Amino acid sequence: MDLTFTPPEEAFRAECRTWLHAHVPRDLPSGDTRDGFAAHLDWERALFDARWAVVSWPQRYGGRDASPMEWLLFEEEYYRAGGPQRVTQNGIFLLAPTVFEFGTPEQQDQILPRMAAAQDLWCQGWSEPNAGSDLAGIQSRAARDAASGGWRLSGQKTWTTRGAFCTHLFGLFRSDPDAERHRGLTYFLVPLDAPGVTVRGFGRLDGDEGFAEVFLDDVFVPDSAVLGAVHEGWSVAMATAGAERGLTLRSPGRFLAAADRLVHLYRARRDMADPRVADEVVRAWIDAEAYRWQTFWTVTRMTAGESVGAEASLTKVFWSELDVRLHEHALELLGADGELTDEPDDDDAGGAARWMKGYQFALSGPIYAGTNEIQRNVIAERVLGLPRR
Amino acid sequence: MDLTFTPPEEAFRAECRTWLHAHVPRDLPSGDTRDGFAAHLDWERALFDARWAVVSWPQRYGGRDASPMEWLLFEEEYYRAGGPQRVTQNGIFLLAPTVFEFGTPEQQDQILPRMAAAQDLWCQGWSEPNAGSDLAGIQSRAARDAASGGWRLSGQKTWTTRGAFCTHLFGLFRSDPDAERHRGLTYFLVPLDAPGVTVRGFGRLDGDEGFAEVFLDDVFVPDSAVLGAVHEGWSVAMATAGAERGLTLRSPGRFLAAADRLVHLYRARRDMADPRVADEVVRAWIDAEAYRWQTFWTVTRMTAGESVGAEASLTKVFWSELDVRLHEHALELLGADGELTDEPDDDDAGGAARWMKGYQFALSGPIYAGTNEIQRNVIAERVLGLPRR
Amino acid sequence: MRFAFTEDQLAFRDAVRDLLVRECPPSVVRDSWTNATGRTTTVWGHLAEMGVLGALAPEGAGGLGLSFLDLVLVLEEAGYAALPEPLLEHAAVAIPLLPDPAPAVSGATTVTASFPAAPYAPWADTAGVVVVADDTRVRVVARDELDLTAHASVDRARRLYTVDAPPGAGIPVSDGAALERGALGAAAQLIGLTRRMLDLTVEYVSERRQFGVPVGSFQAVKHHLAGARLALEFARPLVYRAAWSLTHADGDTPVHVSMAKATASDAAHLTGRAALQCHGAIGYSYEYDLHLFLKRAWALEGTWGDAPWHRARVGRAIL
Amino acid sequence: MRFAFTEDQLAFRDAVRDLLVRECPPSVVRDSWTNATGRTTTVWGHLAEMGVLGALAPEGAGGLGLSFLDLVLVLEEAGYAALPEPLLEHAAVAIPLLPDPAPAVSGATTVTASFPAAPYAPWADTAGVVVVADDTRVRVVARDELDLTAHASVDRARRLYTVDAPPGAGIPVSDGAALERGALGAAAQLIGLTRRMLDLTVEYVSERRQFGVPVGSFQAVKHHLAGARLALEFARPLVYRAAWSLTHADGDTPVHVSMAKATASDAAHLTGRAALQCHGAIGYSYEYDLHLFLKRAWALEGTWGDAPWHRARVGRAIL
Repeated sequence: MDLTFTPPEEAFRAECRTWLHAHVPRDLPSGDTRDGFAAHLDWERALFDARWAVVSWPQRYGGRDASPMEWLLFEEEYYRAGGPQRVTQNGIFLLAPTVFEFGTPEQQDQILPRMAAAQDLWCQGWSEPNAGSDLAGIQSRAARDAASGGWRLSGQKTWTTRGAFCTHLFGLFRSDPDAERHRGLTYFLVPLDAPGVTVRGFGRLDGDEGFAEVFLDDVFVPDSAVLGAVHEGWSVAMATAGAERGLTLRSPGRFLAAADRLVHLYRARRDMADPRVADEVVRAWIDAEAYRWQTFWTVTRMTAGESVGAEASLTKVFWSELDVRLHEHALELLGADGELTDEPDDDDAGGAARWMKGYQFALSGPIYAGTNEIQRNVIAERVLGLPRR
Repeated sequence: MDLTFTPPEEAFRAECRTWLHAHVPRDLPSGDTRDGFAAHLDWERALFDARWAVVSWPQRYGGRDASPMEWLLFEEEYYRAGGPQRVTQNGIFLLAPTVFEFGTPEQQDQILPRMAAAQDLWCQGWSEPNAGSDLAGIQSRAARDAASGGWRLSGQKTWTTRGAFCTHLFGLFRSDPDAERHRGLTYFLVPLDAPGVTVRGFGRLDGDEGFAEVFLDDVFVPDSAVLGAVHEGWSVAMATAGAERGLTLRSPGRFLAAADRLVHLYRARRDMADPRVADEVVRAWIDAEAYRWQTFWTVTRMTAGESVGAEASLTKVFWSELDVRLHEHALELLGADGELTDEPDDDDAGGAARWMKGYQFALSGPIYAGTNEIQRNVIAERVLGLPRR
Repeated sequence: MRFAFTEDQLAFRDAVRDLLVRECPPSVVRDSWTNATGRTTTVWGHLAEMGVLGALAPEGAGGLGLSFLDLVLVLEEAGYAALPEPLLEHAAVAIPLLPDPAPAVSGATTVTASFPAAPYAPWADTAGVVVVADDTRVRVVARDELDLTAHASVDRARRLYTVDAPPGAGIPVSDGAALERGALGAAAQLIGLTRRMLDLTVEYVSERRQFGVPVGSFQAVKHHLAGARLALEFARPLVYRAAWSLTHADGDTPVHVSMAKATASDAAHLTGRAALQCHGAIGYSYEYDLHLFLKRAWALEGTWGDAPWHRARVGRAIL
Repeated sequence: MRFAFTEDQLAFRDAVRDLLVRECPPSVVRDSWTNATGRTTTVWGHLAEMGVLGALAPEGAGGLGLSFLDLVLVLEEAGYAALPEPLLEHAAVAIPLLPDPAPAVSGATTVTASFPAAPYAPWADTAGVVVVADDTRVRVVARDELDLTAHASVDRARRLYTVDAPPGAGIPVSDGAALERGALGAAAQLIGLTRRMLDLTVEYVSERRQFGVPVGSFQAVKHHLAGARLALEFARPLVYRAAWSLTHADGDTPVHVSMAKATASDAAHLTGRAALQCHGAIGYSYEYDLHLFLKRAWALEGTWGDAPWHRARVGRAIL
C-alpha cells in the first residue's frame, strides 16, 4: 500500500491544476438551456484543443492515454478549479466506452474524434413513455430494410437529457418484433437531422429545457449505424449502464468540491446555524472522503485486473444520496434564504441560488440510470446473493 | 374542541396519582425472571385489591368502568409514578378484549375476574417455529374428540412471552386439517397444567427467561375451552391482534415518561453531550407528545363511535420506533457508560443499566405483533389503498 | 378532553375546499408562475366574500370574529391547493394587528408581512400594506412608504421582496403572537401540501405500470409512502393542538407552535422526497404538476423558522 | 497511489482467520460469557506463537517489528470472530508503550488499558499490567498496584474494571498516538463485526421461509441489507486509509482515525439493527448467536470515542 502519489501522478496533477485554474470559465449559464449549452460548447472545445477533454482516451482520438488514477486526479482538479458539469458527458462517459468495446475500427475513427471535439453531440435514447425503470419494456422498433442496406426506426424516446441541443442519439430499438423483454433489441446510432426525426425539448424540475422527447417516424439508418451485433443490443447497452452507474460518470471530485463549498457555507453562517447542522456537515464531508477512498480502492483493484460488476450499484446509490444530503444541509444552513433562486441582499456566503439549483439537479441522481430502489435490489441479489423473487 | 380535562377526569387523575405515588414499588427486578415475576405478582395483586388493575373493565370484574380517556389518564399517571411493566398485560390487553367480544357469559365470569386478580396468568400462543411473521402458517392441530366432548391439541408454540411463569395459554390451532392458511383455525384457552403440556423457558435478547416453548402432546381440553366459533379462530384472533397493535397495549404514558427520563439524563450529561444530541432529544420528546395527541385524537373519534382499523398499524410502527430512538439517544448520552448493565462509579445521572436493559426490550417492538415491515405493507395497502402484489 | 373540530369548523373548511377545487386547480397555480402578479384572478375576491380574509377580525370591523382554531383547517386547504395568494400573511398574521382592519377584511387592500423568521414578504408588490417586524418592534406600513427589493423564489408564484422601511414610517402595533400565527399557519399549509403530494403519488403509482405490475405494488414504494403517511399522521394533531393553544392563549403556545412547525416541516420534506422518488422521471418533469406543490413545501419549510430553529426553541423550554 | 494490502499482510490475516475459525467459533465466545475469565483457553497462546501479540514490538524485543497496517486486518478478523480477548488493548494499544515488551510479546503477561475515552479496562482481572491514562499522562502500572472495581457489560465476555492507580504508581510513558491506535483498532473490529452480522443475516434470510418464500426475497429485507452493505463498503476504506496514516505518521492521522471510527461505528450500528430486524424473533433469542456479535458491536461503538465524539474531532479540524 502506498497512498502517496507517484512523481508522474503529481506532475500530471500539477499540469491539470495549472491549466484549469487559468482557463476554467466563471459563472457559465446552465447547460440545460439553449444559450447556456452553446456557451458550454465553447468550453468543451477549449478543453479539447488543450487535450483535456478526454484524458483517458488514446492520443489519436484527442486523449492522453491517462491511467484511471490520473483520470481521477484530473477530475479532482477539474471540480476543485470550479469546472462546470460536462454537457458532453453522455457521449464521452456513456457511449464512448461502448464504442471502444463494441465498435468497428471504422465506427471508432468516425465517432470518437468528433465526439471528443464536441462536433458531434450525443444524447441517450434509453427511456420511453412506458420504459423508464423497466428498460426492457422498450417498444420503439427497427425494421430491416434489406433493399437499402439499413434499418427503419420508429417510436418515441423521452426524458432524453439535453436532447434538444444534441446532434446524435444512441439508443435501443426492438429489431425482432417477436422477441420480448431483453431479447431482440439492437443498439443504434442515429443522427438527429435524419428525415423523420422530431425533437421536442421540455423542462426538467428546475424549468430548464434539459429534457427532450424524440419522435422517430420511419427514420432510415444504414447498417453502419448498428453498434455491436444485431439483436444483441441489451448486452451492448449494459456495458454502458455499468459505466453510467460506475465511476466513470461520477468521480469523487465533484462531491469533494461540493463538500468543501458546504464547509465554507457553514463557516459563513455558523453564527446562525443550529449546532446539529455542524454534525451533519462533518458527516457529509466524511462521506465525500469515504467515496474518494473507496474509489481509489476500486481503481487499484481494476488496475490489478479485477473487474467491477454489480458493485457499481453501491457506488451509484452512495454518490447520488450523498449529493442530495450535501445540498439539503446547505439549504438548512441557508434557512429562509434557501428558497431563493437569486442571491440574498448583503449576502455573506453567496451561492444561495447555486445550492437550490444544485439541489434540484441532485434530486435526479436517485432516479436516473436505474432508480436507487432497483440498485438496492441489485446490491441485495448480485452482491449479497439474496434470492430473487 | 376542548383540550382541558373535565372535573371528573381531573378528579380521576388526582385519585390515580395519589394512590400510585403512595404504592408504586421501587426497583422491582425484571418480570422476565422467575423471582422477578413473583415480585411483580405481588404488585399486580395490590393493584387489583385497590381496583386499579383493570380500570376500564366493568365493576363486577374488578374494574371501574373507566372511559378510554380516563384509562389514558391512568396510564399517564402509572408511568409518571414509575410504575413497572405489567406482567399481566398479555391477558388484560390481548385476551380480555377478545373474551369481552366473543366469550360466553360463563367464559367471561370464569376467566375475567381471575385474570384481573392475577390468579390466572395468561400467555399468548400465536407463534410457532414456522409461523412467525406468517401467522397463517400455524401447524399445531386440534382434533375433535366427540366422545369426551372436547378437543385434543398437539404441536409446538414458541417465543411465548413469560410462558414459563404463566398458568394458561390462549392460541390458535388448526381444527380443520383440510383447510389452509387463515381458514380452519380455532381459538383455544389452555391450562398449562393440563396433562401433555410441556413448557421450556428460554432467554430473550437480554438473557432473561422471558420466552418459552410450549409443547402440546395430545392435550385434552373441553368444548368450553373454545373462544368464539370453531374454525373461526382467525377472525377472533384478529380482534386481539388489532388490540395488540392499537392503543390498548401501548398507551402514550410509557413513552412520555421515558422522554422525561431522557431529558433528565441530558441535563445531567449536557456538559459531555455533543450538541447534536440536544436536537435528537428534543425530537424524541416532541414525538412522544405527538403520539400523545394523536392518541387523544383517536380516542375522541372512538368515543364518537368511529372504529379504528388498519390505522392501528400506524400506531404500532410509531411507538415501537420511537421507543428504540429514545433509548438510542440515551445510550449516546451515556457514551462509554452505555454498555454497562450496572451503574457507573460516582454516577451523576444514574440509570445506565436501566437504559441498556430498556434498549434491549425496545428492540423487540419493531419485531413482535407483526413486524414493522408487515405493518408498513398494511399502511400502504389498507390505509393508502395501494395495490397488493 | 374532546380533541375534534366542530361541525361549523368543518363546514367552513369544506366551503373553502370546494372553492379551491373549483377556482384553484393546478392549471391556475401554474398560470400564477408566469402571470404579472403571481396570484389568481378570482380566488381572493371569493375568500373576501366568504369572510375568510377577515375571519379573525371582530364582527364590528366586518369580520367573522373567529379564532385561529376556525382558520387552521382553511389554511391547510390553501396548502393542499398550493393557493398562490398571501392568505397566511393577510388573514392569519396581519388582520389581528391592523388598527383599521376593514379594508383588509373586504379584500380591498392586500396585506403581507416581513418578519425576521420570514424576511421575504411574498406578493408585496401587489399588497397595499406590509406588516414589518424587526427584533424590536412591529409596524404596519403602507407599501408606498417602503423600498421593495425583488427576489426570485424556486416557487415562482411567490413574488418575494425585502422591505426597507424608513425609521419613522408606519404605525407601531403590539406583536400579539404574530410570529406564532405565522409559524403555525405555515405548518397548517405544510400539512395540506403533505396530503396533496401523498394523494398525487398514491394515484400515480397505482396507475403507472412497470415490469408488468403497478409501481405501487413494489414493497419499496409502499414503504416510502407508508413512511410519508406516518409522518402526516403524527404531525397533524400537533398542528391542531397548537391552534387550540393559540386560540386559548394557554401558557405553552410557543412550545406547541414550535412542535407543530418542526414536525410539519419534516413531514412535508420527507413526503416530498418520497413523492418525487416514487414518481421517477415523470415527477421530475416541469410539465407534471408535482413540483408546484413540492416547491411550495420547500419554501414553507424554511420560512417562519425551519425545523431545527423550532426544535431549538422547544429545547430552550424543556432542556 | 496503490491502495491495496500486500501478499504478506493478507497471508498474516488469513493465518489468524484460520486460527479463529478453528479455535474461536461462537460456542467458544458463548462459553466466555459464563466462564471464570471471560476469555478463551487456547487462543491467546496461539496468538503469541504466531507473533500477533508482539506484532508491533521491535524484533529486538522478540516482536515482529510490524506496523499497524500489518495488524489492522488481524483486528478486523478478531472482530469478525468476536474474540473474547484484550487483543486490541494488548497488541494495538499497549505494546508500543511498554518499557519492556518481552513478557507481553510472549503472552506471559496480558496487558489491558484504561483511557479517558475507554475508561473501563476489559479483562483487567486477568491482566498483569494495565496502561492507565488520564488527561495529563499515561502510565504503565502493574495490576497488583491498582484498585480494580468490577463493572458488568452487556457483552458478558467483557469483564470491565475501573482502575484506581496511586499517584506514584507505575512508569510514566509517552503517549505516542495510543488513543489513535485504540480508536482505529476498535474501528477495525467493528468492520469485522459488521461483516459477521451481515453474513449471518444473509445466510438466515436465504433459508428462512415465510409466506411460502425465503424471507430474503422480500424487497424490504433486501433493502435493509443493501443499506448495511453500503455502510460497510464505504466505512472499510476509511479504516485502511487511517491505518496507513497511522503507520506513516502523516500529519492528518487524528482526522483519518476519527473518520474511520465514526463511520465504522455507524456502519456497525445500522447493520446490527438490520440484522436483528431481519432475523425477527429468532435473532432476539439468547440461544441464537447473533447477539454475541451485536453486543460486542454495541460495546465498541461507544468506547474509544463514539461517532459524535469523533465527528466533533473532525469538525474541530475542518470547520
